[in-house]
Amino acid sequence: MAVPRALRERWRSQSALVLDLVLIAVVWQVSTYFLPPIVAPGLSAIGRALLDIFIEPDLRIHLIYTSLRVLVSLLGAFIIGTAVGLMMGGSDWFRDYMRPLLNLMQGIPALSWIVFAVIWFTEVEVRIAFIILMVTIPTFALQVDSAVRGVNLDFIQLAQAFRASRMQRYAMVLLPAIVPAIISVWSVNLGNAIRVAVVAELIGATTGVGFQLLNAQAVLDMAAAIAWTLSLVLVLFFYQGIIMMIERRLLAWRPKGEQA
Amino acid sequence: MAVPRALRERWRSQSALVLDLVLIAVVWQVSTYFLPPIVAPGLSAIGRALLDIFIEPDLRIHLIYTSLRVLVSLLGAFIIGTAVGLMMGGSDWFRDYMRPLLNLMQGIPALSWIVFAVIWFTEVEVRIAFIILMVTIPTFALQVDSAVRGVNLDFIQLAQAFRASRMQRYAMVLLPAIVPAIISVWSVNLGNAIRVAVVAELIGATTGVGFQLLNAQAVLDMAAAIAWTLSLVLVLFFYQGIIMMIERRLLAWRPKGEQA
Amino acid sequence: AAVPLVPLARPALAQTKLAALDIPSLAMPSLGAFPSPVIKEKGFDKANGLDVTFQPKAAGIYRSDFASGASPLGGSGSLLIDVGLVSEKGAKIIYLFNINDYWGTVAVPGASAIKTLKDLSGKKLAAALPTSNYAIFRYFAKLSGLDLSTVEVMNTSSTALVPMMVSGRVDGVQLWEPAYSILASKGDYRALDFIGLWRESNKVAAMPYQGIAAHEGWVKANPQLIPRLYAMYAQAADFIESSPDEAGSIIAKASKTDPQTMADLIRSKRLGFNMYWAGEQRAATEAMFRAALEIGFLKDMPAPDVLFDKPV
Amino acid sequence: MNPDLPVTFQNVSKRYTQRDEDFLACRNLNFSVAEGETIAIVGETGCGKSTAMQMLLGLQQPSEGRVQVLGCDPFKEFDALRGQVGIVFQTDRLLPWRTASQNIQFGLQVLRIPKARRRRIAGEWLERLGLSQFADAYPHQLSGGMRQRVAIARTFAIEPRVLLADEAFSALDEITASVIRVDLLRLVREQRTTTIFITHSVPEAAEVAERVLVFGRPGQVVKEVNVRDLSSREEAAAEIRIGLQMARAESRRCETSPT
Amino acid sequence: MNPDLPVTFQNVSKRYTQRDEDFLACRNLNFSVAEGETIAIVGETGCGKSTAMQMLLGLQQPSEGRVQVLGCDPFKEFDALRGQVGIVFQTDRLLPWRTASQNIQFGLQVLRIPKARRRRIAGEWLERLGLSQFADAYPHQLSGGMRQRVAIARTFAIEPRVLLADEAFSALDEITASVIRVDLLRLVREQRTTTIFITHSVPEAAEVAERVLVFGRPGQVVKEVNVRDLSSREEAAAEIRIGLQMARAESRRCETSPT
Ligand SMILES: Nc1ncnc2c1ncn2[C@@H]1O[C@H](COP(=O)(O)OP(=O)(O)OP(=O)(O)O)[C@@H](O)[C@H]1O
Ligand SMILES: Nc1ncnc2c1ncn2[C@@H]1O[C@H](COP(=O)(O)OP(=O)(O)OP(=O)(O)O)[C@@H](O)[C@H]1O
Ligand SMILES: [Mg+2]
Ligand SMILES: [Mg+2]
Repeated sequence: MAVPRALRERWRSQSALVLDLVLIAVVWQVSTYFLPPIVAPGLSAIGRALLDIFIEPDLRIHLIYTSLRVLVSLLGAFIIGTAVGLMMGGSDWFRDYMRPLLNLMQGIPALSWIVFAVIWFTEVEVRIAFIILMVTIPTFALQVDSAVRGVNLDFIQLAQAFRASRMQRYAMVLLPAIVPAIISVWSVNLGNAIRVAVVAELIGATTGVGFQLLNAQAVLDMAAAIAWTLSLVLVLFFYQGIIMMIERRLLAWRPKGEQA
Repeated sequence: MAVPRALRERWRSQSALVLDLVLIAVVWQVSTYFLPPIVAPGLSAIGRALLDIFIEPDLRIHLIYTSLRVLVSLLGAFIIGTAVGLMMGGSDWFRDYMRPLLNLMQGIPALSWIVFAVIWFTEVEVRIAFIILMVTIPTFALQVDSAVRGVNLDFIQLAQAFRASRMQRYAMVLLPAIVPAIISVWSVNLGNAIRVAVVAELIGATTGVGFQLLNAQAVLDMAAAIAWTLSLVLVLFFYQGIIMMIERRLLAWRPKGEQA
Repeated sequence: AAVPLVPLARPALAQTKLAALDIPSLAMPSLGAFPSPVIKEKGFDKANGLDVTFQPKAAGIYRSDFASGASPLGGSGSLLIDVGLVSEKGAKIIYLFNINDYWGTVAVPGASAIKTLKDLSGKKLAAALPTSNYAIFRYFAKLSGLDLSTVEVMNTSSTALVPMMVSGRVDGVQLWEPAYSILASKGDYRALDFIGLWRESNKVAAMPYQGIAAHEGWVKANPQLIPRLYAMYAQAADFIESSPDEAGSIIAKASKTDPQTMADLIRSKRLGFNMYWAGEQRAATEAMFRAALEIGFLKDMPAPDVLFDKPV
Repeated sequence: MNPDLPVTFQNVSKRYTQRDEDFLACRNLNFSVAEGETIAIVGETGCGKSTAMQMLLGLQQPSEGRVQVLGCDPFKEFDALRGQVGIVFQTDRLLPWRTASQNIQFGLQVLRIPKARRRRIAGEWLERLGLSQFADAYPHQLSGGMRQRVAIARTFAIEPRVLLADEAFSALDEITASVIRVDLLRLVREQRTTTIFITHSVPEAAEVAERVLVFGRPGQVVKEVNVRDLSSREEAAAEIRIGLQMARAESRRCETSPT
Repeated sequence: MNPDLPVTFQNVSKRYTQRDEDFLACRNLNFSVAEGETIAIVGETGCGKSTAMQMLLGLQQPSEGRVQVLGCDPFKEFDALRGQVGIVFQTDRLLPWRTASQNIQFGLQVLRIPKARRRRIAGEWLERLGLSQFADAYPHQLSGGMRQRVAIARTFAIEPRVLLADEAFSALDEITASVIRVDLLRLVREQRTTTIFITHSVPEAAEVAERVLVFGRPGQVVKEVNVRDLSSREEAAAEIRIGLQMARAESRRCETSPT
């Protein structure tokens, strides 16, 4: 029967997650016995701080801010990056001009983007979005480009043989063919975006997890610092869950490999 | 004739790079007229500072340190990440356990890794390597996993039909099949590694571009700050060039698509 | 005060073996890092029977390493954070002696209409919120009757403070040294003066801010080193104050800044060099702790024994 | 040659680059197909049959000479032939993310046929080819032969004026192949579709075509067999075999004969 | 059934899951092949021929029943058959990153044959199949037929004791196919290789096999034609055709007949 099987798989991966978390918690708790309590607070202190983040509206708002910043910027980066990547995949000429620019962007650390953001923009949210965009667009664009170039030539010729217009070629062949690559670059960039959002939030923002995290570190409140970090991990899990749902839906056509 | 064609292509991409750089320089120079000179130094000041980095042994050493840190850590992350990714691709069970851990690692910002690095390690170089590894391993592992799952089942069955051992299956089918994915994740991770190396170098290291960059920013020497940033971009270009050389070599078998 | 320079090699000490010592400190161009290059350049460590290796660290790392005891001695110890906060968390930290008193300001453009802290109301202020310098500034804001909730405060990483001001994104910036001097050397900016309020309301002259702190274990284990450390820093502080040009160029070289700016900064006294044993200024120290309690930076009054008394 | 004919090849040559060396796939290829005519092209493997079709489709540009399809240059006037030319490839080329029914609708979607009509047409084709119960199966769930049938339906669904079939039946079992072949020929004749079959089966060529072109290597017409002028299919097959032997003997450049 | 025979299928059934529904690909399949015997399996498209071969190869596990190859269970004792069983698939499955020569060496490499010997064997096979000048060409630079020949060489190069050919010749032109077929049959007989041809070409089955199994749908033996007992190939072909008609008539579950 099919339903139990799908259920069984989902159950297995859920229980794996729980087991992972338990494992990490145990390792942490054990390590606290060997480390001074100032830098390695116990699980209960961390747990309390984490709970606070979710129940106190004053704290929760920071998490919401950061989540939204990540989401909106990432969607923007996705649209821009995918468009650029598709164009690069479609034209050697464009690719030659874009690749160095994207590589250049990749080489610039967030520390430097921060200064440029301050110089060029006044609006806090714009600055944060700018920094996240600068860091995540190259990844989207380069991966999409490489995926487009990996699409089976047979399928492209098929579309050409049927005289599909350029738009149709993209919509009916290229985009569906690169969906797996797009999904995997989303998971990569999600991490990137969260990481850089935290740094970006150090300029101008008095909201957001980045600010709270730095604050907690500055006043040596390690339990809070770890709790804020975990709250980011939870945000990532949440988004990752959405990505996996979309993956299950869009990649349902993939044959299930029996073994590799 | 083939040689002129290859040469022509290389020439075109070289000239594109030069044109890109000229374009950026012009845009920058123009923008300096609208910004106070303290924050937007002219091209000549930046050029002089950049030259200094390469000719003064005292400064050059920082660039060399950072480059080596990035290279060594990235190689380590590649080996670990690829091994984990291959195992994930080969076993649903292992994948279920690793994916949450890798996602968790992705959600932890460098700011927090720094704290953990400080708690767990005392050696500066170890701390830096640890942070770079934590940020780049998940990307390698997740991408390799997704690439392995995308390998044509026909080829895997072929290897099975010939009764290739597990090792042979990896060496003769899976690894060659995922080379394109590996190359593209290298280019992504190169940027990640450089970015995070700069942050990691703020902890305890008095060598490295990260330290110099922060210093230059702190004393408001914007020309130097930009020059250090550019030096990182050059490091990235250098490594990217090596990756492209390897790509040309390993992917020579790919048909050249005429248009997408 | 022109203190006579100590001869570089005192015969009595030169014969005994130098005591090797690692001193973590904040990295240049931070205030706590100013004496380091001078000590090494002029050999003040060797002159006191010490062979010091300074370990510059970023603030976050410096704090964690010190708090966890990974480094038992702190060469840029902040009274409020490294002593007050860490003690609050149960570690036994001793503030040995003070080196610099507090100095902080709000810099505004020369032509700005802002003359006093109260004028900041309704304006945009850039500041590095998670620093002790800003924490103490909050106390001054309160003293001068400025309600910070009426100010649009923008948290800014310390490296972006000056770009924020220079590119005209804010009306003022909360700063310390040497950032302020560098800013002032590159444009027309002036500092709002509010430090005087301290003396008026607390009736104490000193305003302890940062110096040398250590874990209790280290203090117990190394009583003989503490006076030598004090002497070493005292000589460095004297040298810096008495020879601003020479000290300025040493510091400038170490921090890649302009020697003239550094020399001017030393002459301006804004570095606040003020050396005393922690126990010698209990009233001032307690006033500082009280201020921190008032603004909610500390939750409890640290025990009196966190302050080290002058060894006899 | 008459430029009004739906398909004409005039002195067409095609060079590929293989490992930095030139490789001649077609040399001086000349032929044409009349309106509503059904021809077959036979030739040994690697002789350039598929290459000729690629040029006919406008997917490759001739290195020399001129190709005309329905009065257009298929490479340069690419869009002019939309919906006019159909092809069934040697391999199925089903899009793995589309079900059988969605794959059949591919060409109709390119022509912007409304969804409901598209579905109906695909349903009809699935039924005609005995695949109704596999409408929602993905390609990897179908056997090789079933996949090829879906590919055939995909092309016929757009009712092209010129139809190419590049070894379209080689993956089908004999009975299914002949049933589909008959079905297809009926359709082709009803609608007077100009049709080119590429095949390596001599009986198939003799059965389906009014005229058979035997290709030599590199791609060129070595012999033309006019099936209508001959008394029987068997005679045509014999003629074609003679042509293939000639081509084999002539092909000097490539040493293909097994030792 | 005699368990000493190199290949035996005993009451084998195989179920797939298609869109969350069970699909029966083989039902109660029984047959065996004797040492050195050459048999052919024919059957209409989708009847489970390839599925039976996947079970024989140990790539799929039977849902019920038992498959034995050279005394082993091919699924459970997977490694025991290394170098013993060879297959030519329906599609070429050439690794795109290997040249023709390197693709031929694939199986030899699995068996850890030294490099020099591997090269020599590949060279011999390239020559035998008339592909010497394409030794260093990548698959995408070869025509469909040339690719299939490389795939054939890859399998024969390991000289297996049991050989499967799943429509191995369907992509070849008639002449090349018959030349290779003759060559292959010679080899198979010389070395007394136990061979199973899967084909949809009735003449091919009649020509190559000593015994022909006609498969019905879902996979089962509907008729067995013993070619040696009959007077001529033509008679064998006629018998096979009768079997196919029977199978067609019987297959109720799937409505495959074109309307
Ligand atoms: N993209 C390409 N690049 C280089 N050479 C090619 C390319 N495509 C085909 N060739 C070469 O051109 C020749 C003709 O190939 P083509 O595919 O047209 O043959 P074919 O007649 O269709 O053969 P088959 O019957 O086996 O399909 C072959 O020798 C092949 O190696
Ligand atoms: N992996 C799979 N999952 C689900 N169904 C499958 C799978 N593989 C094959 N089938 C189904 O099993 C049946 C038999 O397929 P098989 O490939 O064995 O046929 P075949 O006899 O080889 O046909 P052909 O002559 O067309 O190659 C088909 O109906 C097909 O839809
Ligand atoms: Mg072909
Ligand atoms: Mg099959």
